[in-house]
Amino acid sequence: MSNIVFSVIARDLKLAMRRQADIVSALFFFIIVVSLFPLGIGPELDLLRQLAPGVLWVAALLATMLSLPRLFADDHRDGTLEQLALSPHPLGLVVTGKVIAHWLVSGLPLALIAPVLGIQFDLSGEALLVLTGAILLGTPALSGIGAIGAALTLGLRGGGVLLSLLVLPLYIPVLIFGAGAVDATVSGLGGEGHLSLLAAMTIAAIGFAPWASAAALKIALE
Amino acid sequence: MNDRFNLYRFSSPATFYPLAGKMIPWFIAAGTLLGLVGLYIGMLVAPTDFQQGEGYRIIFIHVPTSWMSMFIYLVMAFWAAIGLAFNTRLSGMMAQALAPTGALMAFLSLWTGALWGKPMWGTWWVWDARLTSELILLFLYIGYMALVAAIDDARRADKAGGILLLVGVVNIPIIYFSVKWWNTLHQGSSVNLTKSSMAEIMLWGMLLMALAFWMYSIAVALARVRTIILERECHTDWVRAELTGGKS
Amino acid sequence: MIHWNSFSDFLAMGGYGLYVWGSFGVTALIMVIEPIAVARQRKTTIARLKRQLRAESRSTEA
Amino acid sequence: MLEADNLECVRGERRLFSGLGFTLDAGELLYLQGRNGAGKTSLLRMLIGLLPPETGEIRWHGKPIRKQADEYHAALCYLGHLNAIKEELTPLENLLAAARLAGEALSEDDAIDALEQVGLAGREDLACKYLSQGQKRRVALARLVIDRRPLWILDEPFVALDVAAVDWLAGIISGHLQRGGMAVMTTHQPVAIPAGTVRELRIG
Repeated sequence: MSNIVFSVIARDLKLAMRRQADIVSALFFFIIVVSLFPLGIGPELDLLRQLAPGVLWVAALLATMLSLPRLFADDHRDGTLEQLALSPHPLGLVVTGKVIAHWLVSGLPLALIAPVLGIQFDLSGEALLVLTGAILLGTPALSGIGAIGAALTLGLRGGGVLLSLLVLPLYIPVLIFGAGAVDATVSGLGGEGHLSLLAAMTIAAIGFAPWASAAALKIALE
Repeated sequence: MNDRFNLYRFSSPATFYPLAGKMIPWFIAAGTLLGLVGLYIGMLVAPTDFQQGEGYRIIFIHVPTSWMSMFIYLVMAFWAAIGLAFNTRLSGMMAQALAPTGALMAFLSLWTGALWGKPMWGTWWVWDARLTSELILLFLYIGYMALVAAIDDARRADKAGGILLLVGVVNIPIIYFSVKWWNTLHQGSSVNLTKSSMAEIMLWGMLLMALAFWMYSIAVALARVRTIILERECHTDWVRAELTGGKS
Repeated sequence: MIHWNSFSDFLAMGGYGLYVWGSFGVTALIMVIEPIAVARQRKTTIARLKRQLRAESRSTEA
Repeated sequence: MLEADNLECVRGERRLFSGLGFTLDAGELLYLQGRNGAGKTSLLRMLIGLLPPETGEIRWHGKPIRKQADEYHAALCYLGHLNAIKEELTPLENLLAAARLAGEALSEDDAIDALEQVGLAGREDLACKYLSQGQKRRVALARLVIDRRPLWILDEPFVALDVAAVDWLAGIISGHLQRGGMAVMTTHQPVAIPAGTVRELRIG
C-alpha cells in the first residue's frame, strides 16, 4: 500500500528536480513579497515586529498557491493522470503521494528561508524558531487543501483564478494559527497551543483532503 | 404502496417541475403574510430597546438573513451529499438553484450587520468570529457559483460543486472556532452580541420575519429550479410538450 | 398598541433612521430584484429553448 | 472473461449508443469500429472504468468492475491517444516509473531490451522532450513489449506509425493473444493480426 505513495513521491521529486526553475521562482516570489512590506510600511522596527507573522504567512499562502494549478494539470495533459487513476491502488493514496511531494518542493523551502526573512523584521531568536516550526507544520495542510481546489478546477478555463477563489477562504484557519503561534511567542504567551492545533489541522488535511481530491479527479477524468 | 411517500417519484424532474409550479404561489402568499405581520410587529408595535434605542430594529432583518445564509448552505450540502451518494439528477439542480439566494442572504446579513455596527459599536466592521465566518460563507457561495459556472458539462458541474459544498461544510465550523479563538486571544473584544433582555414581542417579530425569509427563499429557489430543469431536460419529451403546449 | 406618536417619528427611528432604513431599503430592493431576475431568466431560457426546438423540427423535416 | 451488457452512453445531451453488449474470452481481440464521434473512445473509457455507463454493467470474470476496481486495474493495461510519458524523464525512466506505478516488477535490463525492440537503442538516456513525435509514441508502445497483464485496451494504437512499426505492433498484439491475453482496440483501418480470434463491433 505505502509503496505506491513512495513511488509517486519519488517520481514527482525527480520531475521537480528536472524543473528547478519552478521551485526557485516560487521561493523568490515569497522573498520579494515579504521584502516589499517594509518598503510599503516604513522602517519602524516595533511595527515591523508586530506585522511580521501575518506578512510572512500571507506571503507563504500566496507562494504555495503559485504551484497548485500545475499539481495535476501536467499529468492531465500528457495522459499520465489516467494511468495513475488506473493503477491498482486507491487513487487517494496516489494523491497523498503527490501532496507530500508538493509540500517537499513548495512548503519545505519556504520554511527553510523564513527565518532569514524574519530577521528583516527584527524577530527574536525564539520567535524565528516558532515561525519556522509553524510554517513546517502548517504548509502540509495548505498542500492538502490546495489539492482539492486543484482537482476541482482541473481542465477549466481560468482555472488558476478560480482555484484561488476556492482555496484561499479555506486557508484561513491555517493562517490564523500559523501567525498566531508567532504572535503569541512575541507577546510572551507561548505558541505551543497554536502549534499543536496547526499539527492537528495538518494531520486532518493530509488524511482527508487526498480522498476528496481523488473524488474530484475521477469526475474530471470522466 | 403509498404513492405520496415515494421519494423516487418526486426526485424525478418530470414530476417535480409541475409540483414546484403549484407550490410557488403558496410560498409567496405565506411569505408575504408572515412578512407583513412580522414588519407590523417589529416596526410598529415593538417597544424601544432601552440599550440600543430604535436602531435595534435592524435585527429583524439581520438575524433572519444570517440564519438563512447558514441554513441554505447546509441544505445545499445536504443535496450535494444526496446527489453524490444516489446519483439523483434533481439534487444538483436544487443546490444550484439555492446558491444565488444563499449568497444574497449572506450579503444582506453583512450589510445590515455593518449598518447596525456603525451606531452601536462606532465602526462598520469588527473582526469578530461571526462576522468573519459570514464573510467567508459569502466567499464560499461565490466560489461554488463560479466553479459550477466554469464547468460546461452539467453532471460534472453538479458533482464537482457537490464535493466543494461538502468540503465547505466541514470547514465552516473550523473557520468559526478558529476565528473565535483568535479573537479571544487578541485583547478582549468589547463586542457582546448577546441580547440579554429581548422582550417577548421582539422575539415574536423576529421569528415571523425569519419564517417570511424562509418562505421567500423557498419560493425563489423553486422558481429558479424550474428554469434549470427546463434547460437540463430539454431533450426529453415532456419538456418538448411543455414548451410547444404554449404553457410557460 | 402602536408604538409611534407620528409618522415623522417613525421615519427618524430615534436618530437611527439612516441605518434602519438603509438596512430595510437594501433588503427590499434585493427582494424585488431577485424575483424579477429569476423571472426574466426563465423567459429568456424558454424563448431560447423554443427557438432551438423549432430549428430542430425544421432540420428533421427537411 | 470480459463482459459488457446493455451499455448506454450519454454525453451532454446526446445519446451516443445504447443496448451495447459483447463478451470477450481469452485469446480474443475485439475491434471497435465506427465513424468519428460515434463513441468509440467513450466506450473504451467505460471499459477501463473511468466513465460510468448510464445503464448496463461491465463484468470482469463475472464480477462488476466497479466493485473490484483495484483488482480489475491490476489486470488491465490501457494505452490512450495520449502517450502518458513525461517530457523531463528519459525513456528508460518513463518505462520504469510506469511499471512501478502499475505495481509491476521491471528490471532495468528488461526495460532497455524493450526500448531496443521499439527502435530507441542509444536514446535511453535522452530526455523525452528531445525525441520526435513518432519516437515518443514508441516509448509509450514499449510498455506493451513488457506488459503481461491479461487485458489490453488500446485506443488507435496504429495511428502515426510507419509500415514497419505497424507490422511490429501487430506481432506484439498477436503474441499477447497467443499467450491467452485479450485485447480491445479502436481503429480506422483494420490491421491484420496474425494470430488469435478477431471479432468486430460496429458502434453508431
